[in-house]
Amino acid sequence: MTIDASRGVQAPPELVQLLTPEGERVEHPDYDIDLTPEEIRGLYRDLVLVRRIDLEAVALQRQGELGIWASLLGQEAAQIGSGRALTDADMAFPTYREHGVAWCRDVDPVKLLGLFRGVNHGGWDPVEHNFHLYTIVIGSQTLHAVGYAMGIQRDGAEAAAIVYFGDGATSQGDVNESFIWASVFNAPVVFFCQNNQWAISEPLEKQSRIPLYRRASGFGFPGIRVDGNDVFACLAVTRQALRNAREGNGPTLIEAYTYRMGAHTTSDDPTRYRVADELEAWKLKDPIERLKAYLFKNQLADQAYFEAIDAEADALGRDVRKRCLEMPDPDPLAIFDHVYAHRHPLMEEEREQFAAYLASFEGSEGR
Amino acid sequence: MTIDASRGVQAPPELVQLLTPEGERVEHPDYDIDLTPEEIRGLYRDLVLVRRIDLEAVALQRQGELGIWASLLGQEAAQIGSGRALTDADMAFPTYREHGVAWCRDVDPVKLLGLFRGVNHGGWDPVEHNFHLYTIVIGSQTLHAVGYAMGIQRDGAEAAAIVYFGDGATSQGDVNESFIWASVFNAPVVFFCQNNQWAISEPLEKQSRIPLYRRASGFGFPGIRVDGNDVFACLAVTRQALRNAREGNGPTLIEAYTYRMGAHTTSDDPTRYRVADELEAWKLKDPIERLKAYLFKNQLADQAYFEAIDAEADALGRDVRKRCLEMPDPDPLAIFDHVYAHRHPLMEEEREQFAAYLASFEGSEGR
Amino acid sequence: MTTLTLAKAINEGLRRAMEDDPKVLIMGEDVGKLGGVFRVTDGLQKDFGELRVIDTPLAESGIVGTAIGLALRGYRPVCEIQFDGFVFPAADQIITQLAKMPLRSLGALKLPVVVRIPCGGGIGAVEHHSESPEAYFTHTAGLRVVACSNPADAYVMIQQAIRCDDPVIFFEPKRRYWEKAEVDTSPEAAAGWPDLHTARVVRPGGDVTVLAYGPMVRTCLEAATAAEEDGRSVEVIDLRSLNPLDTALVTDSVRRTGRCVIVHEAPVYSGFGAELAARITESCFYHLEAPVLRVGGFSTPYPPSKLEEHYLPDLDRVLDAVDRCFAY
Amino acid sequence: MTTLTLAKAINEGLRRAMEDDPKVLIMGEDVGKLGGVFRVTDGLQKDFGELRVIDTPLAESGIVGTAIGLALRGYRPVCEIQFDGFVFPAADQIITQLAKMPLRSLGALKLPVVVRIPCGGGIGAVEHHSESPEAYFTHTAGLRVVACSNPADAYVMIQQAIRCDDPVIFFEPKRRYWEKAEVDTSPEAAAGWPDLHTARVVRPGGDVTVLAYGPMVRTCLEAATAAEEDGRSVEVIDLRSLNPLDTALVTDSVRRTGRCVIVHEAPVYSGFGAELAARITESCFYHLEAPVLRVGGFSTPYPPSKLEEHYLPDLDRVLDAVDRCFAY
Ligand SMILES: Cc1ncc(C[n+]2csc(CCOP(=O)(O)OP(=O)(O)O)c2C)c(N)n1
Ligand SMILES: Cc1ncc(C[n+]2csc(CCOP(=O)(O)OP(=O)(O)O)c2C)c(N)n1
Ligand SMILES: [Mg+2]
Ligand SMILES: [Mg+2]
Repeated sequence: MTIDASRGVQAPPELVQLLTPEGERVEHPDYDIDLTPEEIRGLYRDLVLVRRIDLEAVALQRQGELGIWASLLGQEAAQIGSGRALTDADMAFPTYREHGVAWCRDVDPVKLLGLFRGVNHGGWDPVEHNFHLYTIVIGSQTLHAVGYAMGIQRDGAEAAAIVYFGDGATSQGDVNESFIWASVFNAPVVFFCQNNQWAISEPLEKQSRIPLYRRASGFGFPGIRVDGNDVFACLAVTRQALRNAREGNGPTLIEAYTYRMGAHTTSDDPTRYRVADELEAWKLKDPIERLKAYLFKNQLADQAYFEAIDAEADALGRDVRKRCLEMPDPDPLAIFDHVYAHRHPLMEEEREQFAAYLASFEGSEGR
Repeated sequence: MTIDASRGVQAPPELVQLLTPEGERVEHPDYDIDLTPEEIRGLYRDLVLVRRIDLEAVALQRQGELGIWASLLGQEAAQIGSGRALTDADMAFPTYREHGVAWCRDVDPVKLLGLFRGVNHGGWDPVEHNFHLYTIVIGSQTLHAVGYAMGIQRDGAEAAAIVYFGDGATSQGDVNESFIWASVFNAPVVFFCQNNQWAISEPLEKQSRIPLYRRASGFGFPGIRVDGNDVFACLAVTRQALRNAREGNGPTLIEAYTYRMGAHTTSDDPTRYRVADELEAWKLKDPIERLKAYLFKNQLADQAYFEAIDAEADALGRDVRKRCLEMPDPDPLAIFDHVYAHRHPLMEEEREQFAAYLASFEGSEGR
Repeated sequence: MTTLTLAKAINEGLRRAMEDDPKVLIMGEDVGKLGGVFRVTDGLQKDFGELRVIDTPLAESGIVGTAIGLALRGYRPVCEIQFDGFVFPAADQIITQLAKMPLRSLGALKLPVVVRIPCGGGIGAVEHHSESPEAYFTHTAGLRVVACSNPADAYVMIQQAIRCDDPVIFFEPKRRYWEKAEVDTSPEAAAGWPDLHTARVVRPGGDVTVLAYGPMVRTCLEAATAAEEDGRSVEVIDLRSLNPLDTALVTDSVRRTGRCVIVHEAPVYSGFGAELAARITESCFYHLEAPVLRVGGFSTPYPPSKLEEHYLPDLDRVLDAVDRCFAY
Repeated sequence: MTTLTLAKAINEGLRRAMEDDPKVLIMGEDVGKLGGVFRVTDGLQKDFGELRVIDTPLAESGIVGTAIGLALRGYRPVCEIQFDGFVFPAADQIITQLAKMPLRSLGALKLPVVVRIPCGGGIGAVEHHSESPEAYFTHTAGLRVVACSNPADAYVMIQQAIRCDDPVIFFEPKRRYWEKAEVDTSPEAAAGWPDLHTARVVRPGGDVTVLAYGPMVRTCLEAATAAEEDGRSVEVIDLRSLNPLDTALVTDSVRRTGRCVIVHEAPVYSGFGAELAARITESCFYHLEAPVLRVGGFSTPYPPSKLEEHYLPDLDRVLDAVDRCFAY
């Protein structure tokens, strides 16, 4: 019954870490990972590219091209580590911030922008990518993931579901119900909580007085806290949890201990509620810097390599920007599309009326 | 991550027990209780009388005098033990089955019957008795209790709230949210879960795969399992938890391990889903029999005493029955009463119209 | 032809749907061994196993939320909400997820989820067990909302709802569960099934149109019989579908009769009857001899059961409205 | 007189209420240091402390459920729901508890809880941030439902809502938060405050009555100005209270003008406008030259923001309805 005051900088003792902020590889009794240099460079590339996409999106929002953007800055390792742990058959359920996971699922970044630009509410095919739509209502996707996992069970398939949510989300009834369902049905699901220390302006203490990973024990399944800025540890821990799920050993809660380096969204002003020091301290634990240091120290990559990735990132940024600006506005009558799968007379009636109404302006100078 | 298969008869090891089913007083390292013979006899009387009220209600329902009844049979010790732990200043939030707690709060049993007879939705004054109305929507009262406890905190009062709910209720989002609120605000509240092994037809395994008292640990406050058929243990454990709450040490979850000896309600047919053996085994752990044995063995009461209590119970039963049958039907226009505290034109309009409508039948043979 | 109660007709319909399609699942509280508190799922777990008939934890949001997930994996879950008054914990999953996810996916996802809700009063129950929450769902775009009123329809409609690729809120009139009628369960009959979203004239008449659905259909039929004695010819329409609405059938009737009374159990204020009245008035303005009148529960919470006979529209209240209609 | 934005006017009203009564509490997500995402509670935690301005865990059911508990202990909590689309997790606590508990207690309990909901669209937001869920609450007996449309009203109405012993759902038109007007915050002005449940003619006119509330009041006023150029005199009424409704003021107007158009942002189908239309038609049947027409959001989920200008009623859509009204 201790109050967890470890938010902020001090890494709590129970944290699984395989790569220190300084880029040192460390051992953990329960988790290890064996990656080829190629794979490690691949992770580095992922991290850099998703950060670049994110930066571009923030810039686009500042220029009025997006209505809003939820930045993943600082959470790249949590997302790439867990995202790269997935097999094609696994299914991921994101919040609105999982741009890094989307990247791992081959979702075109421009499709993510569509939602924030207001062109649609979700522009990719979740089935094609095994990456569900972004969910904005906090926590509700956790139940979808558990239901999906129950379907996997019924199919006898070799797959698992993973569901992303934030520290704030752990307070929602739905999230806790999803823990119950998963445990009672022993569903093949991994709960991946990115504890980025903040739910908009509310620090973790407003949601829990003990570390979040411990929530799972009350529901009878394992919880584990991983250094969310350590892409190796995130990959190793998530892989293991997914394997357990696929093998019929039920759910795991992973708390990726990380930090929201930016604002909650581009509409937010974090200076109103948090001190600059905190951010400075976390910058020293940057997920990309530590992997870069590791690569460099271990001579797995040289300056030319880093420059090439940066160039690739810049090109990607430019491409994303260009295609974002080219995105056509939806047709007004699209309002009535896809509301129902089958014919619906009211949709037809309102669509016709509206089409006639729009037509009445044609040629006139009005509107 | 073990499946708890302890439902049923075998008392789980972590159970706090001060009185065995055979009526032996046993010691527990953390809990003790010191009661005068007078007090012990008082508890016995409570148990017998509430069981009698309950039996009478079941009979009244069978005779068509109540629409339905939710019997507390088997749960008397949990309710009397916890109910007698309350001070006048404490506030209790019941489900629909807490007739024993109502008794401890001096609520006239006939008022409970009113609800089940369909005369009203709750006929007592919660403020007068510090006993809230029955809540039928599973789990929703847990949040009310926590909010109330936050009010106690703000008042700086020497009091606590206690909230009752069942094993099934632990699956509801609201109940888990109430754990979060209580823990984050360190609210002076005791969560009293009567695990009577069944939620209508669903055994505990459908709600949790580990013992329920362990849920609390995931939220950062203590959980404890008590023998719910042992009135001493229930009293001792609840007292302690209430004291902790009042002293600013925050919430406790108490799981009273007990058994629903009857049907879920008078509308239910438990033979469809549970085996008779289970009931037989639990009968040996009857909360009243064991206290009777204790009283007898320790010469705290004799046959004459037991007979006197039985006679008192019978008289009470007759009185309850009589006053139940005398309960007047509500006036039709009462439909519009108390919906709002202040004037509400729509209520007035509909009331007037309905009064006129009713008047139109007067004298006619219709209706 | 078999004689079935309404509850049994739904049970048979569920069974047929489960036989026809292995992806159909049943889920809810007490739907397994107990067969549901109204026995609507009686015997299904025994015959189809626990993987297809799932006793869930006690949480409605969880029921609907996991049903959505199962649907995303290709299943067709039929959720039971034990009583009308307990649907509200699931409101968020129904309104923000179930109803909106297909549009969110630009049609890539379909959510063939049925949410069965026993509804309405008249059974002498305690609070929350007698409500008619349909208006919350008719106002929620993305859902289809239907209500059955008799065994034959119930048998057919539940199968159609399950086959529908859109989410369907399926209201069952609980006080009619034990009413019996002939049901044609032969496979051949299926060819003649009316569309799920058609209304039906259940009693033709020329003087006034009475619109009802669910439990009130029978009440209105009785009122029509009584009105006949007064020489009034009442046309009773069973709407069957509340969203979408079979507008053509309804407005044709009202244009013919020039008068319309709407009957439902839910509170009148801001209830579904308001939509009917507003819509009909707009379409039939020149044909109406009187304003469309509404008969419903009072605009109060559902009262204790000793008062429900007063609260619920009955034959007399319907006739009274019909009379008022003719006073214009 | 002070010039205040609507957001600031509510902020001042909250502040005044908290000064007047130590039992008034504010609770919600981010209402403390941040002052709410719209800054409506800005500065209140600093001045009244964390015990009175409570940053809650992220769960709307918890917010309303604990507010009920606080009210039972004698407090007067004002809950903020961060955006309209996030009220649904609290639906159960609002509908089955907040609305029904006073009746359940036969009047022994009062629940002076205010639930503030920033509502409506037009701010270019993502899904769930632009909805108008009022009809779910107008249909829920036991609640009072009000909507403010301008700073002066907002300042007064929030204080009246807090003082009301019944639960009040308080809608705030989020796209009007930044609109400014003169507000008389002097204590003396309070004597002249109209009742919380009165509607108001915000622009008198003789040819047609336009009913609106919340964000649409301004739109309708603009439409009325435009209509004047066409020689049409439009009376605009700001309903202010949706339950109860100021029926007398509304029907007096419609009887005078003989025509009525209702405007709201929520989907038309089964929306609150339906109740208005049905009720007005019943009371004013002989006075109506045309059916009551409704202008609202389409009967679809709220669209992505690039489409919202088409979805939301605007000046042209209101004028179009006014024109259609005169075509009868
Ligand atoms: C049900 C609901 N309530 C409120 C909101 C508004 N909201 C959006 S994000 C957010 C904070 C979420 O915090 P957390 O879960 O920690 O995720 P993070 O944004 O930090 O990734 C809130 C309150 C919402 N989207 N859904
Ligand atoms: C929200 C909600 N869903 C469903 C029900 C129907 N129901 C009434 S009691 C009950 C089982 C409750 O089980 P438990 O919590 O163990 O309490 P017990 O009845 O055993 O005391 C159910 C499902 C309800 N009252 N409320
Ligand atoms: Mg967070
Ligand atoms: Mg139980």
